[in-house]
Amino acid sequence: MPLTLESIRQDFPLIAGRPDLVYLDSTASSQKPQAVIEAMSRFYRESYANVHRGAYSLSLAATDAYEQARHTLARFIGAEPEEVIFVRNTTEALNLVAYAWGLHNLREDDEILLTEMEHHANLVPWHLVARRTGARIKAIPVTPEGRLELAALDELLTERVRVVSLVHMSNVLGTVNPVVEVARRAKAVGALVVVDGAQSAPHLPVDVKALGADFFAFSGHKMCGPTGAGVLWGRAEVLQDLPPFLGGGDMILEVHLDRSTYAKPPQRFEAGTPPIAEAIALGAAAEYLMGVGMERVWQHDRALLEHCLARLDAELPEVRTFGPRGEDRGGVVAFSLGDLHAHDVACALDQHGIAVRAGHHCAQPLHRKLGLASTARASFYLYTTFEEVDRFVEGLKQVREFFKDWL
Amino acid sequence: MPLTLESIRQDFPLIAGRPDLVYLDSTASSQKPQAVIEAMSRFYRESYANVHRGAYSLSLAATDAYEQARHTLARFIGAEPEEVIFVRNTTEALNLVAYAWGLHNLREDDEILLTEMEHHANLVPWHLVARRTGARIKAIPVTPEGRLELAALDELLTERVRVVSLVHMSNVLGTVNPVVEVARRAKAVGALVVVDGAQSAPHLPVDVKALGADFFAFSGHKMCGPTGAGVLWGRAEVLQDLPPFLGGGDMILEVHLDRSTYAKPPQRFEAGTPPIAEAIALGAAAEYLMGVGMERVWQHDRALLEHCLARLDAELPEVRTFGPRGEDRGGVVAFSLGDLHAHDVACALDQHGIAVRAGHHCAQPLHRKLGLASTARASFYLYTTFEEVDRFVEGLKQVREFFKDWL
Amino acid sequence: MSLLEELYKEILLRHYKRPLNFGVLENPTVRQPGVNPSCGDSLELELRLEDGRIAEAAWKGQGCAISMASASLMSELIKGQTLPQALELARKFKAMVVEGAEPAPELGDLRALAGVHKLHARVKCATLAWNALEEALKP
Amino acid sequence: MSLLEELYKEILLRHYKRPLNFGVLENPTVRQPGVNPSCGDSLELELRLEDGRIAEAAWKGQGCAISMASASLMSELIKGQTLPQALELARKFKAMVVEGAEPAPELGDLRALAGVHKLHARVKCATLAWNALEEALKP
Ligand SMILES: Cc1ncc(COP(=O)(O)O)c(C=O)c1O
Ligand SMILES: Cc1ncc(COP(=O)(O)O)c(C=O)c1O
Repeated sequence: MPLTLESIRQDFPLIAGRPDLVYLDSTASSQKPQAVIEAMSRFYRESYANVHRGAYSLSLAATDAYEQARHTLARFIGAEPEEVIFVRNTTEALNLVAYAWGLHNLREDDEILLTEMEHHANLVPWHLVARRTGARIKAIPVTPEGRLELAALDELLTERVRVVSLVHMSNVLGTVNPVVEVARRAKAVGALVVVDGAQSAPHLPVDVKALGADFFAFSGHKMCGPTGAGVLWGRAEVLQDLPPFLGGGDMILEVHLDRSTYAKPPQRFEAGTPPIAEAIALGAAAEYLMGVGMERVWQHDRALLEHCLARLDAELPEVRTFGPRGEDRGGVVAFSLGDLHAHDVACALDQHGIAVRAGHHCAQPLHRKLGLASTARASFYLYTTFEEVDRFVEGLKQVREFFKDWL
Repeated sequence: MPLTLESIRQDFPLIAGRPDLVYLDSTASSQKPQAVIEAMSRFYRESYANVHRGAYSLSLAATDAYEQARHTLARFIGAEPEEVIFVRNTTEALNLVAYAWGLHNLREDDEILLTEMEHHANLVPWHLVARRTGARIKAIPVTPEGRLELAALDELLTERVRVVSLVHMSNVLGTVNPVVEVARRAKAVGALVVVDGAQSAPHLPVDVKALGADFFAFSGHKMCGPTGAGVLWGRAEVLQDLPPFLGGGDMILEVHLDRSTYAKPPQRFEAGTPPIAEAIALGAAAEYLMGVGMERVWQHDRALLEHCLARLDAELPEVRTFGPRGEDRGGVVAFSLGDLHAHDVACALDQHGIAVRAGHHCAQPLHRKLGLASTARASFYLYTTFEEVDRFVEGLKQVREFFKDWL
Repeated sequence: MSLLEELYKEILLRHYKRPLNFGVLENPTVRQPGVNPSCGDSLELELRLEDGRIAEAAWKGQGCAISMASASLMSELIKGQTLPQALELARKFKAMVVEGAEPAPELGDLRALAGVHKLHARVKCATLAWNALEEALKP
Repeated sequence: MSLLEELYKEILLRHYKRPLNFGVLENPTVRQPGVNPSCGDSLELELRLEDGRIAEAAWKGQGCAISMASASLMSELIKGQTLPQALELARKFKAMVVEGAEPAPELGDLRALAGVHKLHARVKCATLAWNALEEALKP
């Protein structure tokens, strides 16, 4: 049976079971296919035990399943299994880098280069580390079209820059940044390159080796996986010398009362009982996405986006959308309707069964730049249909009508 | 229908479905009741969305369920909901305290007081923080019976001690430490009191207010909950002034490119998308345990322990057990068989379908004190039967027979 | 009447378009910021307290229709009230929108916001100004 | 024959009770610790390399029957081998216990450990000494 959009929708119980609902918030978190939900329940029902340290069969089987998931995730992003560290989410992954690498390597007046379109997850960890080390934060500006101002790089990329950390695909603008080029230039001044892949890993084919970065972080829950598990990929040579972040069981070699030595990567960075069932289910999610094909996921997002933008442009002049127009843009539509506040709009859409997010989407600096406290945001994924995009556009028209005196 | 041991066993699919298996490793991680597995699957199938920041009904329902779980966990340990921080596990909880409180408050020559029976999760985070701050680590000794040497406290509890962090119930010895007394004396010198409740929360009634501690950490997966979620409880007054640990979305008030301000507890300590489904399922686990009654869980563990120790003492003189004999001991039996190595013993027991753990159980310093590199460990929980304990004892006899030339 | 119509009434539109007491005071005795971290909306409330009463109130900020209208109506209602009276109004307003309690007559036009209770997502919008008020009046 | 009997053979018992080359060398040229972090077992391997050969080997440590017997047998087998030969033995031993490959005749008595492959949990025990050897011979 060929994979059709309808068959994909049938794979997602919440999507299939709620024809009334138009779920347009996959950028915040995606729905889950039955294969993922079932991988998790089956593990608990049939073969659950803690991993590692177990001398009995059940625990070994659990360990195998957990390590198998690491292999799957490595395959998903073109990495080696030893380079895959299971964490809770993108946020923890970026904190791991900021703390473990940053506290160890940053000195006063060193520079941390971010961008104006970063998610708070790629800002706040650096603030915390900058305050402890005296390092300074700079940011690559965003153009009015919603792209990185690469021309500014020459001036920004001084020898003082020790780390460049940037988002691969913006969760507000949808922009896919030219990471390869930024990484190449950052490497030329000897900077570490960290990529926030929270939106790219779920939505487009990623090959971490080709990116030229040192770290790549993403969350399982945005890519059909469960909450509670994400991945930090680190280049083997960088992980080799990276000091630990969290301390505890399983990340050690020898522990004394007052000192300890640490295991090799990736164990060095997985302290305590990991999210075992979550990692296994995330493996199932990666398998599911590879089954569909990431290129196909990306093309589907792109097609929905173009359809949506075309209709909005043509039929709703009161709607302003943000983000670049072009191939370098994924299926995210942040928008505003006249001067109406995003909350009012999203709430009204919700009354029509259309779920969009409203707020700063954890990107306050970007919103400040856009001159807005918040935007509404519709986002698409492999289970989104053109008909749903149409319902969204029609819904927006009704909202416009409802609020006509307010506009 | 009264709750019988048989009905409890029927609640656990893996236990009910594997009559061949004698699962004696609940101290490493417990099995899960169907109610917990189903709470998680149902959430994904019927009402999944990201929490917070959502202006639509589905996200609000998810947020409500997540916050409801916080209330349930608060009730489980006698705390206020605002004092309950969802983390991955005990390990992360203790790292949170060590980093957020420790990096901020510890100075050179300050002292951190631990005990000789700590799990690595309560050692390594302090090592990391001690190295950064210049603070020093000391430990309360363990007596030959396996209890804390309280007599040493007078000398150890100097004015230099800024924090006392100790395990509530040892995962090797089963000892339930007199936390109330230690906390009272630690408070008298102005020290912060941190309790590792990884084993106590699952196995005995806990009332954090009565303990007199400032922090209490535990893991969901050891108390019938899923992997990927645990709790750090912090006294409201302490949390109020505690700087953040992980930075990112949802823990902030205002974010600028180079600085940020932080939300109130508990949000301040929950950066990024939390383990939503896991927290909800952990709520179901806490409800399940409260339904059975924690006092009953404890008494059941105790009865199994006494039965086990009595038979081992009487019938297997070659077996040496560790840990105190008395009311202050839970259902954990670490043991050795002659000079045989724990791995050989556990592996042989596994051939009889008996799952026990072998190793240092993440307590290398304690094992060094016991003069052993490793022990085997059988541990009990609410679904363990007397018959299983008997099968364990009989299994051990067969292992003794098999290895008679090796002993 | 739909939930939406129940909520977005004429009276709110008026306050949204022409908010009352929008701006700053000449000599405030208290200045209190308020933030709704979930959407980033923020406002700043200024009060001049005299003889245990709120002599003047003003506010500034940006937000959704609900939060702006709520702030506008609140600023008008609390003027002239004693501190205990103002706090009692806050309690009653919150009871209405958070718990769905019967709207108290003293809330006047603010009763138009009773529908917020059913639109759960908006509770934080409606209470933004009131939370700032409670903070401002903390001893 | 049970898996257990297949593994715990007479030959292992002999090496467990009386390990060969247990101790330290007078003048080792390499000293390499090895740890199995999952159980805490550790050993220290000492080698004297001469003219590209392992002239002498000794080890010390504590561990389970499998890891002790494996270390004892290995220390005996590698004596006199060139470095490439020793590494090739390591490869063959690991192929046998990790992947379940047919035991190579060169492994001699170490073939008694073939059963480890089926007792998965013990692979790390059996390879403890061999991992240390590979580390020690790294260029
Ligand atoms: C006493 C004690 N502390 C801490 C831990 C660590 O728990 P986790 O691995 O869930 O973080 C454990 C369990 O392994 C434990 O038994
Ligand atoms: C670009 C980007 N970075 C980071 C994050 C944080 O992800 P998480 O909340 O899973 O840690 C998100 C999602 O919210 C995101 O869109």
